[in-house]
Amino acid sequence: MNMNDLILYEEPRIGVFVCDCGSNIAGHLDCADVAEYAKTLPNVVYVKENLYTCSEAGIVEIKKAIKGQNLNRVVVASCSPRTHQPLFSSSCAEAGLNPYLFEMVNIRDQCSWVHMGKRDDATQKAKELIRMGVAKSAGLEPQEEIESSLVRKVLVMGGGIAGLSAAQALADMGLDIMLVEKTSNFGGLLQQVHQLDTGGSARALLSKIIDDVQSRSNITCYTKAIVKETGGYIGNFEIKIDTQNGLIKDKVGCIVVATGAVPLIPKGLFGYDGETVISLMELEQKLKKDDLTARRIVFIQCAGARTKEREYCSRICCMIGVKNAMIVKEKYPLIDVRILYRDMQMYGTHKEQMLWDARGKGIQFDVYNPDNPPEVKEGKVSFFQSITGKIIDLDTDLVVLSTPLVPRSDAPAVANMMRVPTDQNGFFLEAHAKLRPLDFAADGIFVCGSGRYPATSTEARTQGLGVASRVAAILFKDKLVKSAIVAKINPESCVGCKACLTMCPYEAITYNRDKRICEINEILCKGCGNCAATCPSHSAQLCGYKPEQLLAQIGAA
Amino acid sequence: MLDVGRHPNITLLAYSELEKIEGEAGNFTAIIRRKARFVEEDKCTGCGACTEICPTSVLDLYNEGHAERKAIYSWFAQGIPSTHVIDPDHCRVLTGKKCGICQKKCEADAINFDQKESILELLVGAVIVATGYDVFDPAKLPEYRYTQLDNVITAMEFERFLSASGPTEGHIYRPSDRKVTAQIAVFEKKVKKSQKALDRFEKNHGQDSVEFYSAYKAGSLNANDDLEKDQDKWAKKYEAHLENATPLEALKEKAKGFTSAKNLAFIQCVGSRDLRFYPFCYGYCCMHSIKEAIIAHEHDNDTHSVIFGMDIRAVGKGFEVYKVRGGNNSNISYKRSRVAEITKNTDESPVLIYEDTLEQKVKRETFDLVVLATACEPVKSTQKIADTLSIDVDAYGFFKTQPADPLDTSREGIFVCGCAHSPMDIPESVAQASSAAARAVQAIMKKNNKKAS
Amino acid sequence: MIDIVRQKISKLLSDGSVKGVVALAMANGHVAPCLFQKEDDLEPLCLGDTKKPGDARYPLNKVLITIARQYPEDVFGVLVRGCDERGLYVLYRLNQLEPDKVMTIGIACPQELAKACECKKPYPDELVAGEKTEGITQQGVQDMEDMDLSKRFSFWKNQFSKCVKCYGCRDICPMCFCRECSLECEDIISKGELPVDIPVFHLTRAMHMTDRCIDCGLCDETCPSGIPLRLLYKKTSKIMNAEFGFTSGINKNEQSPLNLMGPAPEK
Amino acid sequence: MSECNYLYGNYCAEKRVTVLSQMLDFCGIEKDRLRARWVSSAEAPEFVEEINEFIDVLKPLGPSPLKKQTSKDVA
Repeated sequence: MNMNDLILYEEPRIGVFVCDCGSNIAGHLDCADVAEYAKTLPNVVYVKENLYTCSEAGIVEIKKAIKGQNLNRVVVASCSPRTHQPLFSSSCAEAGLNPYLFEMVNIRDQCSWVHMGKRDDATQKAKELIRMGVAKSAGLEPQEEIESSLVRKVLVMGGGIAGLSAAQALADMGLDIMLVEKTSNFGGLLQQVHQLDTGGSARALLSKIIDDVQSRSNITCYTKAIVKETGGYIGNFEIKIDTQNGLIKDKVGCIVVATGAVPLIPKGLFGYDGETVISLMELEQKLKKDDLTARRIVFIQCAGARTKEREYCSRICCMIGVKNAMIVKEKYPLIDVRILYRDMQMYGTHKEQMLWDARGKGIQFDVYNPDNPPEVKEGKVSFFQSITGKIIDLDTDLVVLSTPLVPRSDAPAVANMMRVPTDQNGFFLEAHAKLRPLDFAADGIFVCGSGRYPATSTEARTQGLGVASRVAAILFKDKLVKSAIVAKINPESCVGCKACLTMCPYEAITYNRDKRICEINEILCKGCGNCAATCPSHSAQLCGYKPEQLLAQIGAA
Repeated sequence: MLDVGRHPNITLLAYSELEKIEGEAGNFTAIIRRKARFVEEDKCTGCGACTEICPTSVLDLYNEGHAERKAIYSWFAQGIPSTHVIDPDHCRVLTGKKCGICQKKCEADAINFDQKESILELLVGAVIVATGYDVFDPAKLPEYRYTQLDNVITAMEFERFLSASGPTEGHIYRPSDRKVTAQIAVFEKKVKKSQKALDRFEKNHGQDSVEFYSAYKAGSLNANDDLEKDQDKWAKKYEAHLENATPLEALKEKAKGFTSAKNLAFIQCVGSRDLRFYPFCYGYCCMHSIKEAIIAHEHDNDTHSVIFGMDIRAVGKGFEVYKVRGGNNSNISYKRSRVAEITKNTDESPVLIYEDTLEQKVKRETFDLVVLATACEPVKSTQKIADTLSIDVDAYGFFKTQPADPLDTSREGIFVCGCAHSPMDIPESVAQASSAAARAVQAIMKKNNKKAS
Repeated sequence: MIDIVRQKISKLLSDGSVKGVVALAMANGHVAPCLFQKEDDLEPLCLGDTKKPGDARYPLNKVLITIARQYPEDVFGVLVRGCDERGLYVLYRLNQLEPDKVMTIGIACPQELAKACECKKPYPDELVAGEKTEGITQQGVQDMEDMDLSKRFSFWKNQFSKCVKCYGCRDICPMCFCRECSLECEDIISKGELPVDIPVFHLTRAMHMTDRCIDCGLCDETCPSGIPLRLLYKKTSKIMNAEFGFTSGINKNEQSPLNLMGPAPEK
Repeated sequence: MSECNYLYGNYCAEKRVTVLSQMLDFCGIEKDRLRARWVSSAEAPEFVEEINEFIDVLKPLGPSPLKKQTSKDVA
């Protein structure tokens, strides 16, 4: 029997730490009173109020108390476990206490914030929450973290600039890469682009990167190939790729989704006909072929973007519009170029400079109101010019519609296959908009490029490189270590009814034919507890959230 | 921040500067100057007892000067590392006076007034420059009268006002009002003191000061010997008392009308998109202003905000929806305009003069508080850092990179990310930081491979 | 009718398509479940009814589960009524019996019994003997719903307070196969106390039965205190039908909506 | 609804709550005493509003009828 199991037989010795959070908590409830109260709770042997429990000083206090007071359970009443649970539980571990014997009570969000201005109520509720937390903690059991092996190989889906950049960086780090492109050529959307906003030809940039990628011995390139199936889990994904040479099965440790996006074809917008009213991408082709006969060009920005059906700003079309307007103006100085826009989205240093330069080149900019959009009618664009309060008719022989990038039509299928979410616009949804922009919530799967959200070539390249370090942070480790908050099925009482199996959203449960019971893959399990809620006989239970632990908490309410 | 602080592979060297870098990619030697904190890092627990007891107060720059801190302090409460530092310009001991009270108080015995700066030599394979940005000083724009008008503040100051741990605990009190409140406190202290002196006279002579003084002035004082002796002193004290008490009453009267600021104006592109200062757009301030306006509205549902901008640049993921929602749910209006001038009216309220481009009219509009969305400028020491590292600076004053290698500076093995690269928002910074890390690993592995072969 | 059944069983046993048949036997004046394994030993076979239709029924499926667990490779026959067959479908669904290891000998219930049960489908899909009779509409639940709230409350309070916690309802139930039972979980149901927690005890069981109860009525017949348990579970079935269009055991291959991810199916 | 961190958990809960509330009603307990709403951790104001609304519903219903009659619960 190891130390951890011994704890189960010991009388609980609970330490409670009440955090003032400066004035965030103490300003709205009486922390000293709460701490006094905590002392009266069963099994509580030590209580301390801290100014900031999460500060180094606070952590030192916890560690000292675990050792000095021989604590075998720790409860911290402070802020949100989402931000601070890992810190506190790992601090417990550092002091020799199993991290799963830690319980957190949120008296900031749930007391001081929601009962602001009602000091007595907030204090009372904090006491009750702590009583519940203490009751639950007494029943907590030590858990061992789960380890598994790692395959040092990466699948990169999509051979555009983002995917190529990711593959390049990963190859430099010594990992094996499978780069899968659906079409016959690498390069993605950038292949259709004539010149880059930063100058230089898109083709030149692309071929440099593609040549490099294709010359690497540790990158295996597949064109005209589609990832058919992905199974398994972080460190051990099992994949099937449909290639020109038949089906390939392999194992990879991580997956990078760089499947990109496509420009909206503006059917039904502003009289789009592909000839006198064209899209930006079609203009790129015309410029590439040097086949521009128009004398007067009007660009209309936000064609199909920032509307009811497509609420987002596509980030890059203002820049592409201005870039092309400038190329037109440089090549054919006599062409009259106007840009009708809602907000010129030329963020950053270089793009704003383009806007200054474009004005300098004689390109005219006019604001239009989305409630009163420009009208395109046979050789004429009319719009309401708010600065003069007049309707202006522009003679024009070419209208260019700046359309947004939209998710690829097969994005939902990819999302479905990988079991990763998309946002309301159909772009892949990252784990956290600000703090984890390149990660999916599912472990071991990452996203970069325009499949995530429209990005310039530079941004897509940056993201591709960024993903490489996210992958490296996983695959450079010796093994995978995962939280022990997973479900377990008691093989003694399981009757193999498979109810849990159908309920598991992560496909972490399988049926063992020989033993006639259901079993859980702990690496795939995310600890959602669906199985535990479904199991008719309490055989499936979530570690740290067992019925007796939760009921003790409820009982103390 | 905590994760970084606790990561076994990360050594934090706060309060340190890079002096010199030698060698080449994969094999740099960095000379780092560790400044003297006068607090021993391995002893300090960050408990803050020293700060509590320190007698010297200094304006707190973390709170944009709207609050005070002590001469021994940590930059902000949850900072990492939590090791405190002594401000050598203000500490009594370090400026040659007598004190040392923190040293006596510190249980960890961490205070060391004799600490000297030290030099550290580090072998590194790659360098990532993430030195961030400075905030533009809007006082350079004469037309917005920043610093002359109390109720014109920067977005960063407003951010501190909105913070529950900030100088106003999240309430949006106007700086002009706070000034008055502070004055009241000063007068009250004085008045309390002089009242005490008057009380003594009143008790001794059984007479009210007002009565006494009017009789004294009128020369109708019915004085006995005792009073005769005291009367001049008493009168003088009373006059001194009035000098404070009269303005105190007036200020108190004025303060009765104070409420929190409910009518807010946000002015975009202050110092940016402006050829006098910075031509570029720094990309995040439209969203920042919208966020502040939404939070202000959350704090007080009566708040109304107007955001004055040339374009509202909501280019990031989910930003446009956020902007529209701000307009619909948080009482925010967006006005396409560049504000020409700010003046004030009698109650210190700022008055904006601008052309409403939709109505083609010049308007004057009064607000409770104006927030300037100030530009992000390259850090002042950019050139110095560039010289130390021998890397180039671009036309805008940020570290130079190439579009095809967006993280690489002009020197191999040195990378840049975040606002040191160019102005950008949080998601972009985070993504870029990951990329810079990848580039650094690439550089080191490349070097190792070469060595091996 | 019994002769047809006997013939059928005899045939199954003689051609070796089953290892044995779970049915009922009459011995010493009592009806009891019996595993028939020899074709010439079918004399005591009976269909259960002695004095009136439905007065001697047993959860033969439950017996079958026990046997099948012991002999997972063998095929067994079982005598089924409409409700028993529904029960089998649910047990297939919940992986307690394997369809290809079970052969049914289906008999239809007489109209009288169907009426007493308010049975929706008093005959099995695979009928060997007897005449199909009409399903009966469920009036009991409706009558209960028509009462006002406080009446319902006092009705059930009185009923539940009669409970002696004998667990008979669970033990007889052919749908109860768990090795550990929530009704014995001390954190939910306090031990050794009467009356049982009202309504926790019976509602806990009802919630566990929602997508399983096949309305055989054995619980009702078994309850020594005469609590109308069947009425309670009939209500769960009615909700499942109204909300999700699901009737437990009616379709052989239908999954319970409670065991499917995602939103409730469109009605 | 489709924003559950664990993908489908809330749908499953919703289905069970549907059944339970009707069963409570069948047993003579007001179904308004049970309420399930989905509020994310980022929606504090919505949560407060929900709880206040729930309180407004509960108050007129009075104490639980079970409480009155089972002395055990009161103690």
